[in-house]
Amino acid sequence: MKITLLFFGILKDIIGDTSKELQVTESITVDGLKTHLLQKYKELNNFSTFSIAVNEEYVTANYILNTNDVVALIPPVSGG
Amino acid sequence: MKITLLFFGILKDIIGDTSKELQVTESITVDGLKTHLLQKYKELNNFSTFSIAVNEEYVTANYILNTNDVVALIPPVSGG
Amino acid sequence: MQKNTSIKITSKKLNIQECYDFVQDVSCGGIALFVGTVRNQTQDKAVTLLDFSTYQSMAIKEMQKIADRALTDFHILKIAIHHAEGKLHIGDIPVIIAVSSPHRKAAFAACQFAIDTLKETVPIWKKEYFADGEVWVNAHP
Amino acid sequence: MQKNTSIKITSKKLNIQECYDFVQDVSCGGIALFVGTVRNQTQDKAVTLLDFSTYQSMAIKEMQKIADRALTDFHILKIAIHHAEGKLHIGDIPVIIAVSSPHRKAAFAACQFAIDTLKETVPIWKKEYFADGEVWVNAHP
Repeated sequence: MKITLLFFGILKDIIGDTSKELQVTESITVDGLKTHLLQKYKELNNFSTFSIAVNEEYVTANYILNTNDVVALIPPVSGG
Repeated sequence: MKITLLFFGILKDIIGDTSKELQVTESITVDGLKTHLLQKYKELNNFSTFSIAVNEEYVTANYILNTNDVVALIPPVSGG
Repeated sequence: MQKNTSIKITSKKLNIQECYDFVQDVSCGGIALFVGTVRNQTQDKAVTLLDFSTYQSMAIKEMQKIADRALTDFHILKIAIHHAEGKLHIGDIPVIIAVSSPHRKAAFAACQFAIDTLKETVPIWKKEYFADGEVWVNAHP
Repeated sequence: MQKNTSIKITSKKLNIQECYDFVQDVSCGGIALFVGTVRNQTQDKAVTLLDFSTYQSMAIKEMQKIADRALTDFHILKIAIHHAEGKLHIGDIPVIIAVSSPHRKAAFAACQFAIDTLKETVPIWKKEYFADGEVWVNAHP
């Protein structure tokens, strides 16, 4: 199924893009996606602390993704 | 010796004046002055909680007054 | 410490921007402000106006002591304490306290210390006016 | 609760008076404000400018959650949370939080809760620029 990845902050610089479309297996969890991304984007291995938001809400590791989900990789925030 | 009394807030309304000159005995304490004032101004007996400042500084009951001191009767404050 | 403190009692309108501009500094990361405002009621009674009277010379000294102690006891850069006197209407501003600091926790702590202490020690008195009379606030324990 | 909250992310200058005016109310006795400012240095290194980027749609949602929770958990009337995005210089204002309440302790507590939580949860990122380079703040634990 297709999902959209969004990259912010330092991850945008590391990946060199603000978003990408990605094909993933049905019923993949957020944890499964993280493992997949760390294989696909080796540069992320230097930077393993990021949170995941799906459709603009923070989710936990066992959250199951659906087709067309917008998945944002959220590095440590520094607003304020 | 001569001192100057200042009245503020509700005490100004009770006494009906903002200041008065007063003759008191040498070396009178603040506590002694309070006793004297409660006799002199009976209307203060309905209103015994006030602090005393001498020359713009709060003082305690055993503070000894000097001639020409400016003695302020300070009812409970309500600034802010 | 004088230049790091701004102390004022005035019968003109208090100005938030003026307090902010005084405390703002290139080395500060945050500014905490407290702005008092005149409420339309007190203990369920409608207030029409407030009249603040002060023992001005002593009040200035006590406000300065609060500011100096805030600078000594908290890790802050600058503090402004401005208080109004005379008649104020609903929504008007009796008091503004502004504090700048490299770190926000210190700014908040000093700002709270300053307003709490001001309400306890500074010789300023507030008379509340209602449709049917008036009362000196706090005068009767 | 929507009308008691003002949430904004903007590339224009933030305005303290606008936040104050939003939260001010005839039934409030005090307003606590926190104003973030850009410091001229971080860990002894001179900062030339900051660049704030946001996941704007989600950041607005997270700021709204903070405002709604402040209204639920503290005895306050209104809250404004405004954040800047884009390039800011020394002394500029990245964030303003304003809270009104009948009682000042609640206003301070809610204001501190809001800024503390914003710095933990809202997807906004700050890049610091120095004479000799740039760094994403907090990015490397």
